[in-house]
Amino acid sequence: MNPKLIGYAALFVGIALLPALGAYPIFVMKVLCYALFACAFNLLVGFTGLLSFGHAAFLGTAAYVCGHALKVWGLPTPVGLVVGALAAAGVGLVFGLLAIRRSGIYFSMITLALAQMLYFFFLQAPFTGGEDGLQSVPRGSFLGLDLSSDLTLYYVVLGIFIAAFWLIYRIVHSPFGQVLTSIRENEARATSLGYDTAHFKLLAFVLSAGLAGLAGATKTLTLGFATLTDAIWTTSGLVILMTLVGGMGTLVGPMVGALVIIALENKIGDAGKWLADTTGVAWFNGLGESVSLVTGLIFIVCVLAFRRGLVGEAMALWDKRRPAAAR
Amino acid sequence: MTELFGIPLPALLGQLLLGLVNGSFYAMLSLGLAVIFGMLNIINFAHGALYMMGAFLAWMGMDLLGLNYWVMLGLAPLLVGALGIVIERTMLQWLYKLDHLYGLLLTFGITLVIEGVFRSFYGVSGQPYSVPEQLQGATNLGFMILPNYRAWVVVASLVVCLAVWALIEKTSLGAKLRAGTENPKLVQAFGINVPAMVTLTYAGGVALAAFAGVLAAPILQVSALMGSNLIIVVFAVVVIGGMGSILGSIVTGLGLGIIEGLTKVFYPEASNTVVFVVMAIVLLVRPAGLFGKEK
Amino acid sequence: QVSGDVIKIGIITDLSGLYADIDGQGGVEAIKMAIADMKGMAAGKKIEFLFADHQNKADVASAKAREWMDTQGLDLLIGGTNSGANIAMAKVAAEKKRVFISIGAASARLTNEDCTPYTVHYAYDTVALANGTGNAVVKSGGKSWYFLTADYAFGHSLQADTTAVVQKAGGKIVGSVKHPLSASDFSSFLLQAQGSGAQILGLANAGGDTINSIKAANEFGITKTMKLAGLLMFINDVHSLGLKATEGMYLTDGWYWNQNAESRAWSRRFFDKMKRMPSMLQAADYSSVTHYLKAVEATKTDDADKVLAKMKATKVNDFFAKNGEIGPDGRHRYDMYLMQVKSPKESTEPWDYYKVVQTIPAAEAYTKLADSKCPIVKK
Amino acid sequence: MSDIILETSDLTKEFKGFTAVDAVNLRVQRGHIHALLGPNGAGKTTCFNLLTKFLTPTRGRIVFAGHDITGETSAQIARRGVIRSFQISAVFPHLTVLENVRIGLQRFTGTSFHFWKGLTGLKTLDAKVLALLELVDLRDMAQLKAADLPYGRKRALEIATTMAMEPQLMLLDEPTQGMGHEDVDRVTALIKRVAEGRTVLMVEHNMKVVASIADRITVLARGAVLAEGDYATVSKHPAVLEAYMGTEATELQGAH
Amino acid sequence: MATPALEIHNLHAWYGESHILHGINLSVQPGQVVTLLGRNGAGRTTTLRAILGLTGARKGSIKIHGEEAIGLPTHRIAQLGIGYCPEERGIFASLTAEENLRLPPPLKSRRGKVMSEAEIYAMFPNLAERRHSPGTRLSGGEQQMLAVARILRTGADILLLDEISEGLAPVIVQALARMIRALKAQGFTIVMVEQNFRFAAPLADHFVVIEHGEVVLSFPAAELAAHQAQLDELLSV
Ligand SMILES: Nc1ncnc2c1ncn2[C@@H]1O[C@H](COP(=O)(O)OP(=O)(O)OP(=O)(O)O)[C@@H](O)[C@H]1O
Ligand SMILES: Nc1ncnc2c1ncn2[C@@H]1O[C@H](COP(=O)(O)OP(=O)(O)OP(=O)(O)O)[C@@H](O)[C@H]1O
Ligand SMILES: [Mg+2]
Ligand SMILES: [Mg+2]
Repeated sequence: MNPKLIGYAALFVGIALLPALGAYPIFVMKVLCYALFACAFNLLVGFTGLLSFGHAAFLGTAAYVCGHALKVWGLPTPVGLVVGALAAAGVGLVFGLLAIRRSGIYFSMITLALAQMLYFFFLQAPFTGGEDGLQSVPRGSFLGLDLSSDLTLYYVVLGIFIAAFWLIYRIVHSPFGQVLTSIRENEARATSLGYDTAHFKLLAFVLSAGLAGLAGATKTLTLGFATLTDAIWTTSGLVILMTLVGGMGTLVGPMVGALVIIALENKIGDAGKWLADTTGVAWFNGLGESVSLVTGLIFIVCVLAFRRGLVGEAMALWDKRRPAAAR
Repeated sequence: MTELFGIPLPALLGQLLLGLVNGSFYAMLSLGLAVIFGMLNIINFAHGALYMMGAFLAWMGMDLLGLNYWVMLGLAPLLVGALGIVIERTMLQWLYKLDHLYGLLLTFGITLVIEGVFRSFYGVSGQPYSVPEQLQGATNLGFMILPNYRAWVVVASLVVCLAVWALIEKTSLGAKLRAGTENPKLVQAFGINVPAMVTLTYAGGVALAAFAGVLAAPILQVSALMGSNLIIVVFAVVVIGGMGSILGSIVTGLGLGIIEGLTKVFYPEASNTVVFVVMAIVLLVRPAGLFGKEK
Repeated sequence: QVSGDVIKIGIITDLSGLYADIDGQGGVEAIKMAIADMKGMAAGKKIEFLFADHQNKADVASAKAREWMDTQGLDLLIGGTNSGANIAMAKVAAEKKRVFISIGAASARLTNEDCTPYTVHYAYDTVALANGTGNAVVKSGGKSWYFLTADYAFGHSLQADTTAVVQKAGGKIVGSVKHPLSASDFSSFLLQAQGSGAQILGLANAGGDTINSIKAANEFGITKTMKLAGLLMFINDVHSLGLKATEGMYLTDGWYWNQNAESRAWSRRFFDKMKRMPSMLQAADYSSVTHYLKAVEATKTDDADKVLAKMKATKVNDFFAKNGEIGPDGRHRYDMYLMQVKSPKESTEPWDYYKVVQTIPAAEAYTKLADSKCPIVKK
Repeated sequence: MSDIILETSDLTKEFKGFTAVDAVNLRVQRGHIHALLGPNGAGKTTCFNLLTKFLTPTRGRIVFAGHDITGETSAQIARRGVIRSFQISAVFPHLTVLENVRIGLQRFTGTSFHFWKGLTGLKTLDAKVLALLELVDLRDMAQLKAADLPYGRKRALEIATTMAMEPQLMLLDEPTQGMGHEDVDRVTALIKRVAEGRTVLMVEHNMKVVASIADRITVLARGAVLAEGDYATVSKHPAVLEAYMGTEATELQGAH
Repeated sequence: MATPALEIHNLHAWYGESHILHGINLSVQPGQVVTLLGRNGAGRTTTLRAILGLTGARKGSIKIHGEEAIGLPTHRIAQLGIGYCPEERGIFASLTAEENLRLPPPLKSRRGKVMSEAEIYAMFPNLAERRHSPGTRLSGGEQQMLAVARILRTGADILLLDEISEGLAPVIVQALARMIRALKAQGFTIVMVEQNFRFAAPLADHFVVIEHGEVVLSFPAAELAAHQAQLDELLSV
């Protein structure tokens, strides 16, 4: 078997064991949702070179649609998730049709503009509950499993994540993925070989949107609500950061990035307190209110020193050492 | 009374004029952004934070040193420009050859740090700063009463915008700057001190932001977060105008101010969103923005 | 019986964003003061304290709340600012059966549609603000109103609540304009308001938006023809605008540091730590935690149901509230005050900004129990 | 005479008032190696871009194998069997040499949109790819990244990829530019070999190459056709001598 | 003997970790035309780039009109009187042809002749016609002309020309040959890298053959016949 696959399998078994090792399941689930979001985003940017600045629109759409489907329509949980993801893919199709022929920064900007318009819609539409959000979405049950237990939900979410990750892996290593790579490397050449590059990019865009939607729907299920935060542009920025911090164009990078960023958001206060307690420097206590400051410093360091992202840098190090050893 | 779409004409004129005032802010800020992007190939996300710093410096000058508005209007851009030199020398200079993304990310990080520092010292609710004495009061234009200070803002920013435009489009300095972004080594091989030029360009661009910040201090809340709302709009202006196009950012800035002003009358809820609608339409029709050159 | 042999209190609030000044670090400090004043003990057990920044994201808030309850055995959760975050936290607390006291949320939903047996809404809400300012202003002659409203749920409910109050008091609404959150400039909206010919401009917005509206209103001379009524203003907003810009404005507040000797004494202690005077929310942080701890002390347990029953049975009597009562819907009903901002001449010291014009009795300030949309209230 | 595979009529491209290609009527006969010559800036590359729709003609019609392709997209034209190379080498740098060629072949399998399939299906193409690589002496380098190839080998790889598409008409833009002598000779021989059974339209400055393999030559100058004919005719054409080859043409040819 | 215009002693240069130049020695007298010959990848371009400090690390000595240049930043080296025409032409896309032409500022040490724009356009009429189009919209050949043209008006007296005849039509190549003769007559010092030996042969005063980053042969034009055999062996397969 492929050693890479063994690696992934080990990784997922590790994640499956986390709750038993004392990790807090809801936190890990949240990381998984964002990790999936980042992986979906990375599918687009890392493998087609299209940098979307509007991916929150897909996360948000699916979050609201899934939440509404479960809470108001009372659909079964799996159906709600699928409906959410499909809605996101549909929005992705519309965005894609409009944006796909633009390139570089203009592509980013048009996706941003469309996402902002959708955000405005969410803000105005009554079913989203404005800034208070769509609250108390029921978890229901998944194929007979009662999801009210955090642990059950944990394994369902992990299952969804693994399935989605497998799909992404498949896409990257498929005939379609090959064409995508060639488009990223040299679009004119790919065209001259007879590929309608716009169609390929569109499909990649829709797939990425759908998977981002799946992440959003799963997140709604996990946390029990959807809010405007899911759809706002800073969330689109967040996923870019996750991908970059972890390593763009690597499969595992976005997962690591999501972990780092979410942990930063949730745990920095605790870290500060721990530092203050162990070092006796009271200043660290203030770290909790300086999340953005610390995040800012991390980005600066990342850009200046770890440009390929954590995973990207690690892989580069590995590559550098291996041939030396082989020689 | 003459009406247009149910709004009395004079009132509409008044709204247009107000739109122009806001537009001149957009123009000046997006101008700095466009200069920096055009010359350094960096999307300077920190522009909003440096604008905020300009406003804050004005307040600090008043509060700590008793320096008045006019002194700070000159001093704040210099100080922020100096900070710009430090930022460029220590960080940005390593990024020119990379994808735009990295510049964006780094300057985003810088934004978070600057805002974080100001917030932890001064909180978020803002500092009082009043209109300088010479410009207090308002002038009755017949169709509306225009505060003198707003009139001054329009004049000052238009003059600055035109001066910068002329400097870049009409002098050989501009040509050197543009060439420098494409192939700095070669330009340097022609005997031009590119690194110094680039540093000064960045300093100049952010000084413009600080200038706008001082202009804004008397009319907007001087607070640590005042730049973060603006940056994305200004950024959109630059894109609509055509990335790096100086003229484009000036014209779009003013135009957008007016469109936004009209939106505030006809569909006020959407006045923060209209910029994105305009951006989407423009990019669909003209892929490289209004004044951008297609590749 | 105290779970885990320790009383755990946590606050989740905005420590870094838009609302960080009105609660934020100051709120954290206020709770520390409350704990210190109990000598760090209640019912013979140690009190521990946690705080976290929700960055105005409901998901961060609820995830943190859930985590604290699951892994730290949190007994009392204090919700700082941001209604969305508070509603999300309230759901978690109800699910986990822990006491949740919301301090900074404006939304009256917390004790209506979204009420739970475990939620206490301790400070103001939009209904109280509307009742206070709306009534008082109409009574003092401000009959015709125009609203400048933030296009957000809290803005809408503030406007709706105020409208009801104004109309009931015999005033009328001439018009309104909704502006997006964090609008770039308010002059255009203000001009529209001025064109309406209304006497009163009701500012149904908050924070930076309110500040920028007032700045522009002064600049355009609108304050000469209309009176401004800030529907959701905190002392920090007045501080950042300066008295010159705000002089004469009416606003409703649940508490003012300079209202009496007791509040002054506490506030001076707070000032020594934070270098600014406390807002209503920060005082409420102290008061609510103290009220909770006293109930624990009295019941000798940290069991949420028992403590809550005790809290609801005991009146709040301290420097923050007199004869305050927590109803079955979770609403803490206490007297609110209509304030008027002093002129620079009247102000005798820094932060001396308000004069109390009128006391709005608890019974009138809030949604009447009979009108509550809270399903757990037996009618 | 009868078998014209490509015919343009009145083909014109204007850039903001500047006419880069001016009413060109080009007729390429099936089976020929047809060379497009002309001074720098004559519009040769632009012509290629028009033929493959990388640029949209301002005026004129393009007929390929009896079909009017003027309105089709680049990809459609490519699928008709018109495959081009680029003046500046165009490979997929981070793919291996093998993958570079396979990308082309993959199109025929009809699986290119199959994102749910693995790569095993494509492995069946490898034998064919290796045979093609053999032809251009790249077989040993099949597993190298294209970026790591020397320049001349990259051009060879490009030709191999083009050939993999079984084109009816190959458009080669300066295939020998920037190569050393050995590579030039190799590539010339290669073109001659692959041209059997198909048609080649090529731009080339190296007169030695042109003289040795071109069946027919069209000379462009300032966007318009200046002369047409075989090498002997064209090289003596006075206008061509003046505009392109210059008076020292005989001295310079073969100097490369 | 006068101070050489350019004197290189034991020059080493690296691109990253790869060591490309292994001790080049070269001396060019004012007014001389020197041609660097060699196979593809021998290091001729690198030599020119190393003079200007455009490579990675470098070591040794480069004296320009007697002044040591090895430690100077690129723009200071250029100011000593160097005009560089790179192999890849280096035309700026965001500048029009005319702006490209006007880009290099007059050097401080203006030893060489300063050509006026009119003279330049007379020499390259194509450029006059296309002066307002963006630089990279010019055809390959036009770009090459522009790249040469723009260093003729700065007052640089040492011209480093990298494969200027590459990809050009024969007429243009002939025009370039005439131009180089004219420049030489006007006293310019020229270092050319050429693949096209026929082009270079009649122009050069001195030939230098580089192989694997070292000078393997160096002789004046007068001895060309004597070295022909050796040359053939070094340059062809
Ligand atoms: N940027 C670079 N990074 C690493 N190696 C390089 C770089 N540029 C050139 N080289 C290597 O340096 C060596 C010398 O290259 P150089 O360009 O000087 O050769 P040349 O003699 O000018 O040949 P050519 O005919 O190809 O122009 C070659 O082996 C080349 O691969
Ligand atoms: N996109 C464009 N916009 C404007 N002008 C262009 C564009 N593309 C090419 N041109 C101009 O059209 C003319 C023809 O260019 P083209 O590249 O076709 O020449 P060429 O014959 O291939 O020359 P070379 O042999 O030098 O490559 C040139 O003058 C060039 O400047
Ligand atoms: Mg060409
Ligand atoms: Mg070379």
